Amino acid sequence: MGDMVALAGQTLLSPMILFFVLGLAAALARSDLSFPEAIAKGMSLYLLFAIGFKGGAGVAAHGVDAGLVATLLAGVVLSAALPFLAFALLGLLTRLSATDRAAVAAHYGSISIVTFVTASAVLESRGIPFEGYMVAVAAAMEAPAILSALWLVARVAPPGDRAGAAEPGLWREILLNGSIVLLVGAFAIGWTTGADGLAEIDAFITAPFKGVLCLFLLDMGLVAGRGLRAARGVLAPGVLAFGLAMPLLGAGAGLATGLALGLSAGGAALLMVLCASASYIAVPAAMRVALPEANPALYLTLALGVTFPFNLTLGIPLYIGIAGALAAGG
Amino acid sequence: MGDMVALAGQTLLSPMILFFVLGLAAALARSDLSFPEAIAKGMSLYLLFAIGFKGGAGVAAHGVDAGLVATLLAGVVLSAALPFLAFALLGLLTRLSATDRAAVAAHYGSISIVTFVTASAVLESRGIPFEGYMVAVAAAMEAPAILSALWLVARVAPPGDRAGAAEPGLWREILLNGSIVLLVGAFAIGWTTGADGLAEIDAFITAPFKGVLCLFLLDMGLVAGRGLRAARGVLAPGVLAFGLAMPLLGAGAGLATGLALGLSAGGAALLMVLCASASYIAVPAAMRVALPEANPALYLTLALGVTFPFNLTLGIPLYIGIAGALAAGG
Amino acid sequence: MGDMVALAGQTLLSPMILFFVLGLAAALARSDLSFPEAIAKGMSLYLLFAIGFKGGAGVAAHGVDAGLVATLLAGVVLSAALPFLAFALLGLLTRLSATDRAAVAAHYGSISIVTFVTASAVLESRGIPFEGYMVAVAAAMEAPAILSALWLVARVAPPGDRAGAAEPGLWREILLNGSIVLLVGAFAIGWTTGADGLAEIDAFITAPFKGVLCLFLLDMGLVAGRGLRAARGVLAPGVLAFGLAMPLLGAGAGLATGLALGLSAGGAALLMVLCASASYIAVPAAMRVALPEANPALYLTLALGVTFPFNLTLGIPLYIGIAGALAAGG
Amino acid sequence: MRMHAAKRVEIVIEAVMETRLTEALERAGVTGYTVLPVSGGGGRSGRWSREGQVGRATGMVAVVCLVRPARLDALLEAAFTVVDRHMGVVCVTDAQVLRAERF
Amino acid sequence: MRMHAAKRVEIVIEAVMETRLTEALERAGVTGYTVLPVSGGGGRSGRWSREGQVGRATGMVAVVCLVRPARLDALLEAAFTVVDRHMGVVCVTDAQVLRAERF
Amino acid sequence: MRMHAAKRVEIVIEAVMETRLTEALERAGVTGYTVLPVSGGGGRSGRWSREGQVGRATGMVAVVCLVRPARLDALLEAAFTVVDRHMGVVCVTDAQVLRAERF
Ligand SMILES: Nc1ncnc2c1ncn2[C@@H]1O[C@H](COP(=O)(O)O)[C@@H](O)[C@H]1O
Ligand SMILES: Nc1ncnc2c1ncn2[C@@H]1O[C@H](COP(=O)(O)O)[C@@H](O)[C@H]1O
Ligand SMILES: Nc1ncnc2c1ncn2[C@@H]1O[C@H](COP(=O)(O)O)[C@@H](O)[C@H]1O
Ligand code: NA
Ligand code: NA
Ligand code: NA
Repeated sequence: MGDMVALAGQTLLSPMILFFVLGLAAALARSDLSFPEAIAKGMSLYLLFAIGFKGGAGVAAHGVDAGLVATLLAGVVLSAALPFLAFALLGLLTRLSATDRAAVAAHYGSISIVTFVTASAVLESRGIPFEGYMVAVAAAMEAPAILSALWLVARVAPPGDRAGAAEPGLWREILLNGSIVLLVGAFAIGWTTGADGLAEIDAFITAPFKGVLCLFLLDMGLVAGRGLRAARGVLAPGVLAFGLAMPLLGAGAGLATGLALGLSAGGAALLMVLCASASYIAVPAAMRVALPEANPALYLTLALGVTFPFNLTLGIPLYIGIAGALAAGG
Repeated sequence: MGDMVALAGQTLLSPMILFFVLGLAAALARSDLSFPEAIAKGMSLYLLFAIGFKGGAGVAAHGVDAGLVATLLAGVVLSAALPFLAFALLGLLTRLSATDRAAVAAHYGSISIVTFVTASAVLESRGIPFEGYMVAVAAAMEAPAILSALWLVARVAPPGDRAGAAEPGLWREILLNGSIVLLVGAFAIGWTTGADGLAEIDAFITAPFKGVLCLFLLDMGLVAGRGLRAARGVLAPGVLAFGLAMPLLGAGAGLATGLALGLSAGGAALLMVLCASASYIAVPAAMRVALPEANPALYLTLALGVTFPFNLTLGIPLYIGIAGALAAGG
Repeated sequence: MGDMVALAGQTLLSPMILFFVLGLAAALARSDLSFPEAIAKGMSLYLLFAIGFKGGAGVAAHGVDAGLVATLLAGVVLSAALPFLAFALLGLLTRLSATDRAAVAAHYGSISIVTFVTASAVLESRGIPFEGYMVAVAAAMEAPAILSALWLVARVAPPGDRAGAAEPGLWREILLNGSIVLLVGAFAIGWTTGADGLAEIDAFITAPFKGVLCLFLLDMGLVAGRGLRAARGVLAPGVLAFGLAMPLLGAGAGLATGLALGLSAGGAALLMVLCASASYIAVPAAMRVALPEANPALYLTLALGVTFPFNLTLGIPLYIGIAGALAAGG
Repeated sequence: MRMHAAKRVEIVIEAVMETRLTEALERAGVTGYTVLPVSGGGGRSGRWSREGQVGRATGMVAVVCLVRPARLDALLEAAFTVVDRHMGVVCVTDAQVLRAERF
Repeated sequence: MRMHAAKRVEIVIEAVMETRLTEALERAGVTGYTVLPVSGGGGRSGRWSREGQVGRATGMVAVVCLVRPARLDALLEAAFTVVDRHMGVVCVTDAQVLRAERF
Repeated sequence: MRMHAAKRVEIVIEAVMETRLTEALERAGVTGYTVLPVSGGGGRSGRWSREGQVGRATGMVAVVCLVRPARLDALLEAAFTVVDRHMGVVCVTDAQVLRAERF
């Protein structure tokens, strides 16, 4: 327990988290500090590229563990199942429409790759190893939640709100969305080229990684803070409670699964992070197309303004601490 | 021969080429993966800056070889002469208008700096040295081809299509275009500041170079793939045949010249690459001003959609293999 | 004296200054070399992030010197006082309106962070140490000059030109402007996380720093050259004379203060640089809001087209040389 | 200069819908359109800005089409099917164009 | 398609004044506006371009508002107080909009 | 607010021709213009998009000029000499402007 608090303190005082907090504070104080959209997108492409490649190179180095397929499948099931939990919880805590609840649920079943990247950087800083294929699990968990949410809508939403799910091209857009293609592609190339490939580009993807992540989290803090300021109105107490409770429930599901699969402490922590985090890039875009009636201020503010900061500051050290205490080799 | 196949295999499996292929595939599958224009331009500025500076520092380190001036001149002559070959070949293989043939010919006399950069990165990975001044040769080969093409147009095209060649400011734009100024400027600064200068910025231009190149080639793959998809219509069989045959003819001319000049195996391979590659940045811009009647979909698709992928995947290993077998010290 | 000339020569031949000169020359020759706005802004964010963090980590490493508070206060006083000197000098040398003089004066009391960054990179290359907290002094010197200028305007300008100073939100904008928040925030985080934090992101903020600075100065050269070309008209001889004399006067004030405070040679040189340099990012934006009647072509051309190149090429080696000869440990 | 009457249609729509809109316009026989980036805005769903954003979910674009007056209705109908359930505005202005053979 | 008369107001103004302008518009009861980036321009104070710039001091933006004709005067008055002492132009065009309930 | 009649001319042209166009406009006595970036489009020569592009060859820009009606013809003639052999469209709308002394 004392260890966990110390670890939490260490994590909170890492430059990554402090830059996120700086961004949040600057936005709330209405500073005009801002990153051009192109730079923000460029950094996110770099992070996906690097994390995907390193994951693949890790699998090449340690061989394919029997766990890969099992964990992938478990990830898909979790992503598909968590929206039902989220939908029910929203029903208990809030008075949102069924369409809004389904849209929010899709975000929480899916994952936030930035939270994942930050957690893996924290693990590396602490010297805690994890399975390289967790990156593939992250990719696999992006889309299933959307399917569940659309199924929910088709069951419970007013008929006018359902048309979008049949939108032509929607599924190609979701499955081939840029982040997934880059993450999975880099993973595959890292795996294929292995140690040789890594040696060629290591200096680009490893040494500067955490520095780029600091800058990126600064921007995410700015975006989250600005979003919070603009959309305070949507944060009724029940909605806020959901944004804090749901990651803990998700993390619990992830922990149970990670222990059942026999993942390492690092791997289990990452699975908790994936389940606890909520998408704010891929899923919102899909929801705008498929469920335009759902309120974007609601799901973006929850995912980016509430759950993301919660996970970054308190969630990650908590999940790492718990996984370290309970998982194999922990 | 067996060596060449092995080398080709190695090159094809390098991360750089695989990321290019990933981009090509993603674009053909209509993924929305994309790079902001500013990031693409930023990466290309970085690559020009780094390759120019390293070339200059290389010349400072190894002294000015008698070959520099001879190779520069040979490059200028090749760039000016190859458009005539291309123009004639297009006459044989296609039914394009004289204006279109001249415009395409300008691209193939000129060079693709990205192909050059990739080839030099492959040489470095394989530990094959090359003359640092090849970067200056690349810069010198950009413009002469445009002159030849405009001369061709003035001879054979309908009068209405000729006005642009006399466009005021055109020559300043071509000779002082951004890529040339950056490449030549960085080369000159690298030469002037030598080992001291290199020591100051080495960590920026050497270690991360291949990683940036991977990301850049991913984007080039996306752009090439999207261009191919949009402009399939212009690729009649004769046109396609030209896009594959012309680089081989160019490479042959480059090889003969490289051997005659006594270049190292690496230098000869790079001269082959320069002659085999087709411009898709500077020359298209010049052609839009000077020959607006020529069809941009035609020359962009050929240079970027056909010849560029051909050179990156098959051409480079082929040229390096042949030059290695035939050139001095090879 | 001979030493100073040699040092000046060395500095002038450093890649950073040569790339700046390349940019200046390219712009004056009307090359179309240019950086996307997003890339320029991204590089400036990187430089502020890195210099702020390193400054903070430096303070953490060497402890808080009694000089920190004294130097901060001295910086604030210099920034507030220099505009009066500038305003008077402009009155002697030019026939500008009081509003224009006040606007120009604000720029020269404030600082150019890029000049500061370049000077500290030159010091590092020469192995001359300086106080890490100079970065905080730079941040503290941004705003006071604006206050003095607005006070001057309220005293001497025609009534119609005064409204802007009372513009709501202006002071929040100035004090929380993006550069200050990033610089001070990174400084604070560097200080808090100390050696551990530095170890995490060192590879991103230290090794590539000078290379990024080269690229950034190339762009600044382009912007300065383009500005000069567009606004030659505003550069009457008296105005030009001011742009060259004022940095020397400012540097003199900085030197006297630095010696009085007992700063190291490096620290005194940086204080000279801060006093000698003129803002061209934060202050122009504030002047557009507060003094829209002042002519932006005038103050931007002076700060960016005259004083900035002067400081980069001649000023920095001069200030370092003099500080080295006179300051403690020099 | 010989000018020809035309309609200038400007559609501000979510970035995620851009391709769907331009494809619908093409199907409706529109021969040309120009897409302008939008850096921010405000409306009933609040203010937004593109700064620092990574995703496409909250951005918008402006699509400008010049068409012969006779084609306006077909264009609006096509645009409406896409815009209908989405944020965004559609605005039509009378205009004159050079080189009418292009429309 | 059922169209409704509206006014299209386009204001080109310095980037530093963007927030002040949009806040004034909101206070004047304007319910929506769209901000377009501007990459360069020329006027009495010379030419400028956004390339390579770092700061906001010299850039401009274009703000487009669609309003009911009856609201035009309030809008222009609000805009004028902000634009008055600053660079920039204000241009009004007659337009027709779909979905008038939004304005 | 006192408004003055003006013409709003919008020219979408290849980015490589931007400087040539604005110089021609200045020679024709146009005192101001604003350049907007264009992120994509479609026309007879196909669709294009700025994403991931490095060069200027395929991009376009939109140049907007407000002029007094009397100056319209001189402007169009100047524009036409540049646009003539090139891709692009020219569109003129009736407008009203504030602060007519600026045009
Ligand atoms: N009256 C208007 N004039 C111009 N743009 C508008 C207007 N109303 C809405 N918009 C644009 O459409 C977006 C969505 O509007 P809304 O659906 O009202 O939130 C806004 O962010 C603006 O970019
Ligand atoms: N007649 C005009 N038409 C279009 N834009 C203009 C016009 N006049 C000025 N502008 C824009 O307003 C900015 C400032 O104009 P000025 O105050 O005349 O220097 C210019 O850089 C243009 O972007
Ligand atoms: N009818 C139109 N309306 C708006 N923009 C157009 C139109 N036609 C062409 N354009 C623009 O002009 C570019 C070149 O057109 P084109 O020469 O027809 O290929 C297109 O990519 C569009 O950006
Ligand atoms: Na989740
Ligand atoms: Na060639
Ligand atoms: Na100063």
